[in-house]
Amino acid sequence: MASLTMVEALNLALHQAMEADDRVVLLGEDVAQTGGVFRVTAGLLDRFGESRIVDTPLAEAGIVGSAIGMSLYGLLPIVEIQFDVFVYPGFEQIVTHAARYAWRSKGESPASIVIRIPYGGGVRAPELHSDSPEALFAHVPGLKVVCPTTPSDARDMLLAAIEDPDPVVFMEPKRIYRAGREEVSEELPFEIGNGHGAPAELLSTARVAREGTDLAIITYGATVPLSVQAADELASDRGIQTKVLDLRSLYPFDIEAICSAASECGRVLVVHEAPRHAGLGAEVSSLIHERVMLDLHAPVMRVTGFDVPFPQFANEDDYLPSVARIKQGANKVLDW
Amino acid sequence: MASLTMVEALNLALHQAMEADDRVVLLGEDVAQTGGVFRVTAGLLDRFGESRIVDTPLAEAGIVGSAIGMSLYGLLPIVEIQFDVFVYPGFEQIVTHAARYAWRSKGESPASIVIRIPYGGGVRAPELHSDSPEALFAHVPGLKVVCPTTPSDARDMLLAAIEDPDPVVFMEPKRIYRAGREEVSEELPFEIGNGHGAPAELLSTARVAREGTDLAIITYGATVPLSVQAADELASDRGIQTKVLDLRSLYPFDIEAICSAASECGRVLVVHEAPRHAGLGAEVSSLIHERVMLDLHAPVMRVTGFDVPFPQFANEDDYLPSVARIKQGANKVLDW
Amino acid sequence: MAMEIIRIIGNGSEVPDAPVPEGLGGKDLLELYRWLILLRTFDERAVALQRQGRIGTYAIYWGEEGTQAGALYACEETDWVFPSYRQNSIGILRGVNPATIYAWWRGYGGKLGFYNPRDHRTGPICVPIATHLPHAVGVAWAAKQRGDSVASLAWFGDGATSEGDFHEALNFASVWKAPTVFFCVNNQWAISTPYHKQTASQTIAEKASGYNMPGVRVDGFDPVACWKATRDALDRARAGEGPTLIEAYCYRIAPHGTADDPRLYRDESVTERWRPLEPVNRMTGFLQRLGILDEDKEAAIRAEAKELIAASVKEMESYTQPGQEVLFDGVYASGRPWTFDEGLEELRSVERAAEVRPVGPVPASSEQGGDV
Amino acid sequence: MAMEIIRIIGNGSEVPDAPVPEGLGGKDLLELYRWLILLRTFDERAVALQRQGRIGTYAIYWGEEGTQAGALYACEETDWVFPSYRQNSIGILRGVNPATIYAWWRGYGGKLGFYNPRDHRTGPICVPIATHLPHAVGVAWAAKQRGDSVASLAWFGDGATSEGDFHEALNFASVWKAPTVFFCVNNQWAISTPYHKQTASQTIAEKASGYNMPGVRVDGFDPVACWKATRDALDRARAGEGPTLIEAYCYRIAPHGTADDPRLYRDESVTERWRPLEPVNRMTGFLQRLGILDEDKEAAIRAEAKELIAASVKEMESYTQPGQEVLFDGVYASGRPWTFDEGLEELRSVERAAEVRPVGPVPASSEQGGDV
Ligand SMILES: Cc1ncc(C[n+]2csc(CCOP(=O)(O)OP(=O)(O)O)c2C)c(N)n1
Ligand SMILES: Cc1ncc(C[n+]2csc(CCOP(=O)(O)OP(=O)(O)O)c2C)c(N)n1
Ligand SMILES: [Mg+2]
Ligand SMILES: [Mg+2]
Repeated sequence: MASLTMVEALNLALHQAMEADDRVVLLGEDVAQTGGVFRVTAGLLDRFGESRIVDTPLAEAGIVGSAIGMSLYGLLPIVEIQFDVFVYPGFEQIVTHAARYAWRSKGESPASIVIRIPYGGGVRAPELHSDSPEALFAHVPGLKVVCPTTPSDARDMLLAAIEDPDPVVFMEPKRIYRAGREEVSEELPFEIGNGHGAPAELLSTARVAREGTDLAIITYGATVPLSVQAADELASDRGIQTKVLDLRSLYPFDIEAICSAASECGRVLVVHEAPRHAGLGAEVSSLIHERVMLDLHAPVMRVTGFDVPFPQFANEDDYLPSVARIKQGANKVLDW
Repeated sequence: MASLTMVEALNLALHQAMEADDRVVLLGEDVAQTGGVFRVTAGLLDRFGESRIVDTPLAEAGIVGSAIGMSLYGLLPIVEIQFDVFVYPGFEQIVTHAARYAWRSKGESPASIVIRIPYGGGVRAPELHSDSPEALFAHVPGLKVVCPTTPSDARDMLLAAIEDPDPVVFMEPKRIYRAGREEVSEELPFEIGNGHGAPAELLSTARVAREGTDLAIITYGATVPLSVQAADELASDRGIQTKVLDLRSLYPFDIEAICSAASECGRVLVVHEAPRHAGLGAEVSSLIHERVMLDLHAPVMRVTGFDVPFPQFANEDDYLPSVARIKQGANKVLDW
Repeated sequence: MAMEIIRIIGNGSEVPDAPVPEGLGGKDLLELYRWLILLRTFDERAVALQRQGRIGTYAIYWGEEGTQAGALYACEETDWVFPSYRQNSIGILRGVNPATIYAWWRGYGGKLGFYNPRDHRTGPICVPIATHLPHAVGVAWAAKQRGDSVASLAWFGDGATSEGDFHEALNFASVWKAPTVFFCVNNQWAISTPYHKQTASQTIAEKASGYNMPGVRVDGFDPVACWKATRDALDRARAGEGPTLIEAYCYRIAPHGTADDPRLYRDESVTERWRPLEPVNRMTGFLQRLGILDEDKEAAIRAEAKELIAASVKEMESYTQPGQEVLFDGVYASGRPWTFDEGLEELRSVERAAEVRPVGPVPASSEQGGDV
Repeated sequence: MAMEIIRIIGNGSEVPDAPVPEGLGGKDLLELYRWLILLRTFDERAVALQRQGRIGTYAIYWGEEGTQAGALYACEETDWVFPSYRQNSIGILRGVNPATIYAWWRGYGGKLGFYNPRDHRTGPICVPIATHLPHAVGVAWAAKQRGDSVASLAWFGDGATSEGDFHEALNFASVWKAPTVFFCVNNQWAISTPYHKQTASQTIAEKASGYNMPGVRVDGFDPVACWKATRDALDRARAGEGPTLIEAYCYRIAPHGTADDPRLYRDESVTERWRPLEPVNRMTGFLQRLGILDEDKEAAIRAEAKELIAASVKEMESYTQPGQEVLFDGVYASGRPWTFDEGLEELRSVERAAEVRPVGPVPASSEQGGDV
């Protein structure tokens, strides 16, 4: 056990995966020599050498596309996208190829790649370094999209994503990167490279971040800790017990966890940082209404980013769902 | 008045816009000499010459990106994307530039471009010629996303999109291209090039495609006529009066039309061809529940494409929402 | 920049044949010929099937068989190749059942219309232009990383050189010295767009210079020259010297696809001037002059191909339309998410429209949006 | 491929100065000098502001002033220029208020942090690498289409040449013979990635050949040479001969940005060998040798720049953090959708966290993800 930040936990996972399975390779901009602009890949070059970790030319379609080729040949490539939106030049490769190679080959030659994307706001970064594009990927069939929120989850889910035969878009909320530490076991969560893949639940189940029965806040990524804080304040403010569900998997959703949280609490608030229109909150909301509307005492409501470009950073706190906005949303649902 | 298919109506709009305003230019793959693979741009080269309509090199980022530059200089470029998914190599230009130029210039230098995208299935086309990517654009702040369903709307909305100072993603359901004719007025729906822009309602309001009070089907694009047919059958099958709302604008939504249809009918089915997860149906559903849940007699339900790659075309009818599936969905909502 | 065009096969009169390149014996030449005939037979039959409404829109490659068979014959079996839609049937020279390719064009998916690239070291038929080039680079990098003497090759058109992915792939390959051959079939047209609207460079081959990579030009209607250029490039690749860009200069004699009408955009009398240069006749004459091929042998090869293709068509037509579950098959290698079960349930609960729908004849006009 | 590097300014000893290029009078040289000093002053002050936590992460251009001022001085006022983040303050030479640029780096949007590109024929600061190049091509095409004698110029780095957009832009420009100058600042680094991992070509300039476009190399630390190369390219462009690729060869003396620590990836003693070549001292010596500049004049120019920049900083610091409504300002030129009204209402109904939050000093380490 070691007390790790999310960055350190991801780094641990990469070390462990590369150690355990020599098919694992890593490529991206500035990942090798400096260990990545966020230092997630630090130390890997010294340990595994240039044939396993590659500083690529500056071209995201080339990076994702060549990773797909490597995977076809039998490697297990991990791609690092430097910041959220810089994935867009590689979007075509992800949507028309990574997402479709399995289907196009009768399920026999999936693009077994992991695309790591540090994303989201709250780090006082210049334009186009703070976006939340996860819904774009979750809408594309053939991808798995996941997002860890704690250091332990980051470690275990990254290992599972690497081991998973399907392409996984791995969203890393950069606001959480160094926000806190957690004890992370150094033991592997499952046996790597034995051909059995990772336990399915690591990439498909939600996590209860806080227990409660009066209200469910369903969220993921950097708004999970904020929602927990809001829940704590709701408890002391007005004695409300709020369950916080950390989705973890953005496609597929953990439909049982979502519906049972909704049924149990009868009141649901969905929170995310991405813009609202056609965001993942809409999907959560629709699913709940479709399935368990009769268990609800109020409509599912949403607190999200606005339908505007992510602002210049001096105003990012206005854009980002805050504890105050989450509480206001919760109160609306509670008092409906 | 002339009886026109949607392709002809679009062609008429392009002729009229280029005639009325010499800032309008058109660029894309195979648009000039052959008039486009769908012949939407036929005749324009003869009429307006190579300095107004350009067969570009085969590169979508280059096409969208140079259109943005042209617009900065004061032109009004229209881009034709040859088929749905071929927009992805230009995705980065659309998301980080077209959508943000206005915002980035205090609203003073918007990217005044129209991106025409023939999209959707039902035309027995090979892989990657049948997709419905509209939700990806609708989720991106700074764009307007519209989709006409009738020849008249196609004509009027394209003129409005060209005239609108903001970037408009103009989705053209190719299944409707030649599916039927309609009388289209040759008179301009508004005065072009007078600096006042197009009447806002042309790009922001829904259209009632069929009146009814028992059930509302909310949809857009190629599923509109199918929904109307389903509605007709519901009337004769079981005497149900179904309103069909054609959204037309996919961002922003016509929230009043959506909510009043929901309130009036109390029962709502949302239909679209795109995959379900984080599709636009989810947004419609969430908005209705959030706002008028008390007026509902049943949860809003969805009939959509599945969360799979658009199938090879021999099975596309299995993928596409059919009249039978729409009716089944409607019956579920009605009998809930 | 003037660049020599590699050509082996003459025209039987003024232009003499060059010597047969080393490494290509009589048996090889005949096998290569067999491949050409097989590709030609497949293609002509496909066009007929489309006209009869038995398959959908089809991308014709008539005339480009030499760029395909010649290049492939230069590859080792362990090398990987990546076709675009234009080389759609290349897999049949590597063990893919031709019926599978016909089924693909008939709109069948799943086990009927797809093959497993790994079984044949042949990429899937690539539809989005130039996007398969980075895949070839990735395979080559991986092979090199594993210490395998394996190279990769990707075919693409003149139009493809305009896409960013072309550039990124060439750049990655040259920086990585990846054993890749970029094989550009410059047929001078991208649908209706002529070469001079596609690029300002006089040749495609000279585009290699920006990557410090050799670029060579070869007569794309000469299968032996295509073999030679590819073999040299592969030798270089395997020797660790990195990638090569090959430009196979030819002409798109056929329409872009069965839904395309070239009269809308080009002078078809020019096309007719190129037609006699097509590779099958050229190769037939060449082999005859070499004394390797006589009429009987030729007839036997043609008959064999005809039979094989006829059997494949029959097989394809014996397939029944895949069931609804094919929508959900193989989307994920790791298993099916719950959304798939619900989707299938929804599908099964309504009556299916029609058991098998004929594709329906598609008129030979670009009005139907017949690009691929 | 060996290619000559255009250089005008010598080193004051063994390397002699070349004659001042035609078209550049004494007044011009002094004005160019003023521009260099202004850029330098802006940059040095920006770094200081960042260290003090008064602006956020900042992309330093120390040493690259010649590539900016030299190229811009060659432009007519009606030409359009497109900067990347590295040329972030280029607009101040075209009438943009320096306070606006500082405010941008402070994280201010709306009217405080943005300028209108049309007012200054200067593109917005472009963050995604190479993506502004097609915009320059579009402007050039449009100008040509309108019959205006207007050209465009875009700056970008060596790393940018790897992106597909670089390729597509050069290809479009050459096919269209668009009056565009592609100005590549080859500072040999893209964050931590050295030139040889970026491309296999010996020079950036030779990449032009694939587009049938001239490529020239110029000493990027020599502002006069940058002027000369750009002026020649613009003359060509305006004469209807199409685009040019210029490679300004230099070295990134500063870290990539204020959050970057180059010691993690390069030998900083090499950097120190390049430092003396930086353009401001070079130009000072050059003008002194020409007898155009004396110490008083230099001091006056520096003082003027200092004053201007100090005033701008003061102005920037007089700005108050934009209100919440700035989120919704100018997103659409045509008006605000209803979603914005609801958003603002939601925002206004909760207490705002803090009136003005200091940016907070950012440690000089790449640990904070300090790329731009
Ligand atoms: C990314 C992308 N954009 C557009 C298309 C539509 N399209 C199909 S084939 C084609 C022309 C291709 O020309 P070329 O590369 O020369 O190959 P050829 O067809 O001549 O073999 C176009 C534009 C596509 N398939 N993919
Ligand atoms: C599309 C995209 N990918 C990645 C980045 C992150 N990034 C910012 S600067 C940079 C290096 C750029 O190097 P170069 O083009 O040489 O310009 P320089 O910084 O040297 O001026 C990278 C990778 C980005 N801004 N945009
Ligand atoms: Mg071609
Ligand atoms: Mg650089």
